[in-house]
Amino acid sequence: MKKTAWFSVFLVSIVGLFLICPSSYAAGTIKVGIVDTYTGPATAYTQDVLDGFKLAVEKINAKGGVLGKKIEYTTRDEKFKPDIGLSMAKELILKEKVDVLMGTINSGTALAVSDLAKKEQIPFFVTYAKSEKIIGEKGHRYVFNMNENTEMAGRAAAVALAKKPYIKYWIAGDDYEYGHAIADAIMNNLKRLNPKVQKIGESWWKLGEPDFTPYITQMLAAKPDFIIIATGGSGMVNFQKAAKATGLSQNIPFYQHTGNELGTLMPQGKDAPEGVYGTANYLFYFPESPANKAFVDEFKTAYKRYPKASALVGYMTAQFIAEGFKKAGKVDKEAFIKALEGMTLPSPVGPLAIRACDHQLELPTYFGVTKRDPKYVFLVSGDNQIVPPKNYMPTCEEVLKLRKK
Amino acid sequence: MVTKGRIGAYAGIIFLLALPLFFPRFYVYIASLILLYGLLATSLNFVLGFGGIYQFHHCVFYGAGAYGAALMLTKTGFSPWVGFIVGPLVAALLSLILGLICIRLSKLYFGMLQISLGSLVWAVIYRWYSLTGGDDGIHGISVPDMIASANGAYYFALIVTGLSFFIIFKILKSPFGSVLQGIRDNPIRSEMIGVNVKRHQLAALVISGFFAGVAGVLFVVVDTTVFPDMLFWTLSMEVMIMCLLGGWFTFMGPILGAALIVLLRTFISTYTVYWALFLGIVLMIIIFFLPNGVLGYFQEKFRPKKLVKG
Amino acid sequence: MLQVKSLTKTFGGFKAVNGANLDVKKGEIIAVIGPNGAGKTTLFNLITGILKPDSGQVFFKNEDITGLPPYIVCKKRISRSFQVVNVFQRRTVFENVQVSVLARENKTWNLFTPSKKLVIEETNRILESVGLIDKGDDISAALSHGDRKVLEIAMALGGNPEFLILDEPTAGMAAEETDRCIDLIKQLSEKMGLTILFCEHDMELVFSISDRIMVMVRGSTIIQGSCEEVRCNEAVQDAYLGGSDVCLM
Amino acid sequence: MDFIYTFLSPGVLSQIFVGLSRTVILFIVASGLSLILGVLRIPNVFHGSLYMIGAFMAYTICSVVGGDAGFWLALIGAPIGVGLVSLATERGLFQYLYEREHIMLILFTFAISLVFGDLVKIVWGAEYKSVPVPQVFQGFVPLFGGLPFPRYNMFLLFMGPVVAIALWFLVNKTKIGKISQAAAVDREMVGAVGINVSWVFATVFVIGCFLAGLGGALVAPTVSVTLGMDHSLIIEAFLIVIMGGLGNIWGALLGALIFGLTQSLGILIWPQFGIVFPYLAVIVVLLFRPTGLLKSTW
Repeated sequence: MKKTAWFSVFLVSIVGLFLICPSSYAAGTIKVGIVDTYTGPATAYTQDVLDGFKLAVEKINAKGGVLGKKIEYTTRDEKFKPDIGLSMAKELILKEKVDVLMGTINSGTALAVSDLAKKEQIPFFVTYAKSEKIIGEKGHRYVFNMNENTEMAGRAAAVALAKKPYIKYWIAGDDYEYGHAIADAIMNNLKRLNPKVQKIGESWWKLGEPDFTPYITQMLAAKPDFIIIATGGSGMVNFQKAAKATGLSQNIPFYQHTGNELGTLMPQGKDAPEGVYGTANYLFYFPESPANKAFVDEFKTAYKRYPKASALVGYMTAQFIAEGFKKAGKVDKEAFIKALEGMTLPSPVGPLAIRACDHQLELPTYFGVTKRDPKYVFLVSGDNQIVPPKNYMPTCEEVLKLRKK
Repeated sequence: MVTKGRIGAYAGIIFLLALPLFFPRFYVYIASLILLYGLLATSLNFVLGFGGIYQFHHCVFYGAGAYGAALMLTKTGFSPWVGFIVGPLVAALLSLILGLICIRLSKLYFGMLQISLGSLVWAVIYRWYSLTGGDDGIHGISVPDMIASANGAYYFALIVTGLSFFIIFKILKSPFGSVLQGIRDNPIRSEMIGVNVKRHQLAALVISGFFAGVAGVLFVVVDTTVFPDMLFWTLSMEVMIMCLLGGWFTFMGPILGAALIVLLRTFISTYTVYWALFLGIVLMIIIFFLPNGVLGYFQEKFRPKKLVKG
Repeated sequence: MLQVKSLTKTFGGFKAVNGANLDVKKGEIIAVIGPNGAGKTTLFNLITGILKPDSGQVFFKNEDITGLPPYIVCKKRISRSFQVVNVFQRRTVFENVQVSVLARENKTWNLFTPSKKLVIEETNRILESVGLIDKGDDISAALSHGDRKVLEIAMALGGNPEFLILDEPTAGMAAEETDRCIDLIKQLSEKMGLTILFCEHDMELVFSISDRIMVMVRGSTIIQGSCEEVRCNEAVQDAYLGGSDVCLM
Repeated sequence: MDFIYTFLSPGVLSQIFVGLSRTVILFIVASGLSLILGVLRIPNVFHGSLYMIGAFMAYTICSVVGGDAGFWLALIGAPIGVGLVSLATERGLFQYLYEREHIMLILFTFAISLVFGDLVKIVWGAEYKSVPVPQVFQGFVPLFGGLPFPRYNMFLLFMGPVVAIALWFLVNKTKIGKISQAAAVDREMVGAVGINVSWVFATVFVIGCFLAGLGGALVAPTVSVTLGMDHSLIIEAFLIVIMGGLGNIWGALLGALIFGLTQSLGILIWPQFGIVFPYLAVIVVLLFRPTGLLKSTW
């Protein structure tokens, strides 16, 4: 029976080690807990959220913080796994006692953490998950979406595409929630805005599909007027590469949400295909406003790279958190939420507001087409047109109707 | 000696029962997680360490149990308690079906066929959006009030895992358990003493699947969500690691392994985002130096008479 | 009691057993001899159902048992030991034999009665009879080679056989262990009335205990007969001694 | 050509060709895995990580050297780099573990893949990387009724047989190949005749890993090089090896063919569930040939 004794000694020492594990925060600060994926392909986006956030927080703290308190944050890597993400969020709330939670690119985690935030009454800022359900069907008082969602992206694209003369559309994308949601959103809204539009076919591939050529040959054979590609993550780049190699980009115009965004174009350098339509919430070279230029310079000095759309999200989230507490006048969650509702802050892309009814940040969308630019070693988005939030965002009534269901 | 062991066991039970009184909520939550992963690992070890079956994709049954219960809870009007029973039954049924297909093969081939079949189940859950919510999963599942709080969930997990451990332990000590361990050591010999090896293995798989399903139900109760990731092969690897880490020829080993993994994950991740790196290194060291796992090592060290060679 | 009729088994073109014939009467001790690779172990595997024959038949007590799976063959009260030690090495000696007894008594589907309360007397009786009773609590992997071979026989006895097949029971044993083993085999035959079929390289042992001998060469039965008949048979001399006129032994 | 078209439409034909170029990558990676499994009996889970490292190394070499020369250099340099990494792991860790249970080795290699996953992030960072297609292979050729077929894929189709023949030569015609074949069957015997088995194993391990690196370097120009690209590949490679017969290089080829073709043709049959066809193929194969299509060395 000695083994029982050893077993308990061992267990106790492990538990002990765990109990003395120190808090990640100093006392007397505003604590922000970040749960996000910092492993795998998603990291290309989440790192920018974090760096943008860091940039703003450092600036705020340098000015003395908020209400005399510094903003402190800590990160947890959930590895794109909702169960781990959820247990980390619980750790942050229950053990670290964070005031605010933010994070995650994974919609599954975002929804799970959102549900937890609702129960624990902790404000939760969703930074890069794009599920429409976050503020729609599963929305509640404590969740804020600092990023567009699939419905918004789809509507914005539909608004821009409806002006084009194409009739026969082909739909293709990553066979998972994000891909289908964005494709459905575009198609439904496109049909609403231009009743002549028809879908002549669709193809779906598994997430992380490395070779798109078979799908592209299938599309080429069908000869549609226009193709909507609903991919995310590394699929964006992979598809553009395949589109170039097979000559698809010269034959049939196609659209990819975030296809004109830095995250997609920069890795490909000069080899990215020209003439790809895309929408993005942020382009570091457009609009050429002083505010945008200042942000880009700041970001570039700090991290030696250009900011992506996710950097803007992180940057603005930090500012909203700081301003929210400032306006509330105390570190009180209910007052904080009240303060944020309807708050408008200046940003690199102009004034941004958090809508009071559904806690959605009202972001502009830029519709453009990829082209070469001698100033950069990668392609940029040209012929940019701004789709302002009021032209495409679902109305409060529409969103609240989803919540009732 | 026996009485000392008894006292230790009673002390352990009292500690577990009193845990929510002394520890903050987070630790109660972690304790519940350890219990449920411990059950999952033990259910795997029932066939892996005691049955010698290379069940590579055990989490399929864990996920099936969780989804079974979650769907009963959210899509039907039955009492939640019915859902909690249906979950494990679904897992056991799935285990029977997969077992019937795979049982003809042995060792690595069994494991790989199981991974393919499991991946199919995963793909179905991942794709069947209207039923399962696709990759977003199902969230905010409401469980009965009695077990909805952290402490309630903990006690529920404690009672259920305690009962499950007791049953699994009983089975291992029964003639069936003896035969199963015989099959692990030597299937041909087992046939030759009159044991229908495949049929016993199949029964073991079903029992194991059932308890994996129970663990799945506990996850639903503790975390009130389900995700397709619960059926992904990497989680199965982690559970296998729990078994080997603790000691796969021991009963308590997998529970210890589960505790180690859950604690290490929580503990290291508060320090660094590179927790997988450290976890990997710790695992490598343990596998390298303690081939029989932590508990297996202690057992060897302190009972030299029964040392198992080669 | 056991008849084997022109049994054949081919492994990818190689005829391991090619028309083997064997006839064993109740209470006999029969030895199978032959050079390495003659197909003795394959023959045993075919009889006990571990392998399925390509053609030919096996009758046990006038019942066709050809190609039945081992666990059913075992239920017909045929038991065997293996050439390479084949015990449950992570279990104790006692448990090894106990499982065998439990399997015979069809108690393997009992999920909730603790095994330690079942068939203890029977198991101890068998351990006693083979002389392993003192080592009952040892992990079988820690036993000496000779003891493990004996444990094999004990496990075979657990099935309460009428017919016992032993595959090289003394292989690798030290001299005194071999003697003990020979005594054991004689005892099994005399006291328990078992019919025993065994193969062995140790000719002394073969001629000292067997009633009749079957000689296999390249998968075929050359002769089956009494010790005397076999000893001076020409074909056997061919196979073993390269055709000299000297009788074996 | 027209004769063929009566049986197979141009679309199907081009789908088959595309499936074949995918097959080449799968074959190269899986054959390395199979080699290691067959000779060393190590189910090498971090084979996928090596494939990823190969792709990242190819990126580094391409961006340092630049141009077409960079690509060709990467094609040689990246696999060699991966080979060196694997040599270090073999000499440092695996040579002590050959006698362990398979399941232990699987978990050990899984642990290494966790470590490598994070190390790659530390070394190369999180950004997507891209390796440009060399000038010679840019663009496409119209094939089968004018449907485009990328030139780079043509190059891949050429590389497949080259690697297969080289492997055949290595295994059957060289001394090290013959020794390793013998060692796969009976390790002790080879040791008994005075050959240093340990170094034979190290060599085979490095060759197997070299192939993983080569696969990574070859695939790099067609995809974005990202963290986590090892995940889906490793399961596919294992299934291919199992389907073909453990340790059998031709089995790996056959398995890769089945896997690649069911994947690309499955899309034509049932686009929504194209993902399940390769898995179904594995299940069907294992149900009828439980130890794989060709003879396993196990």
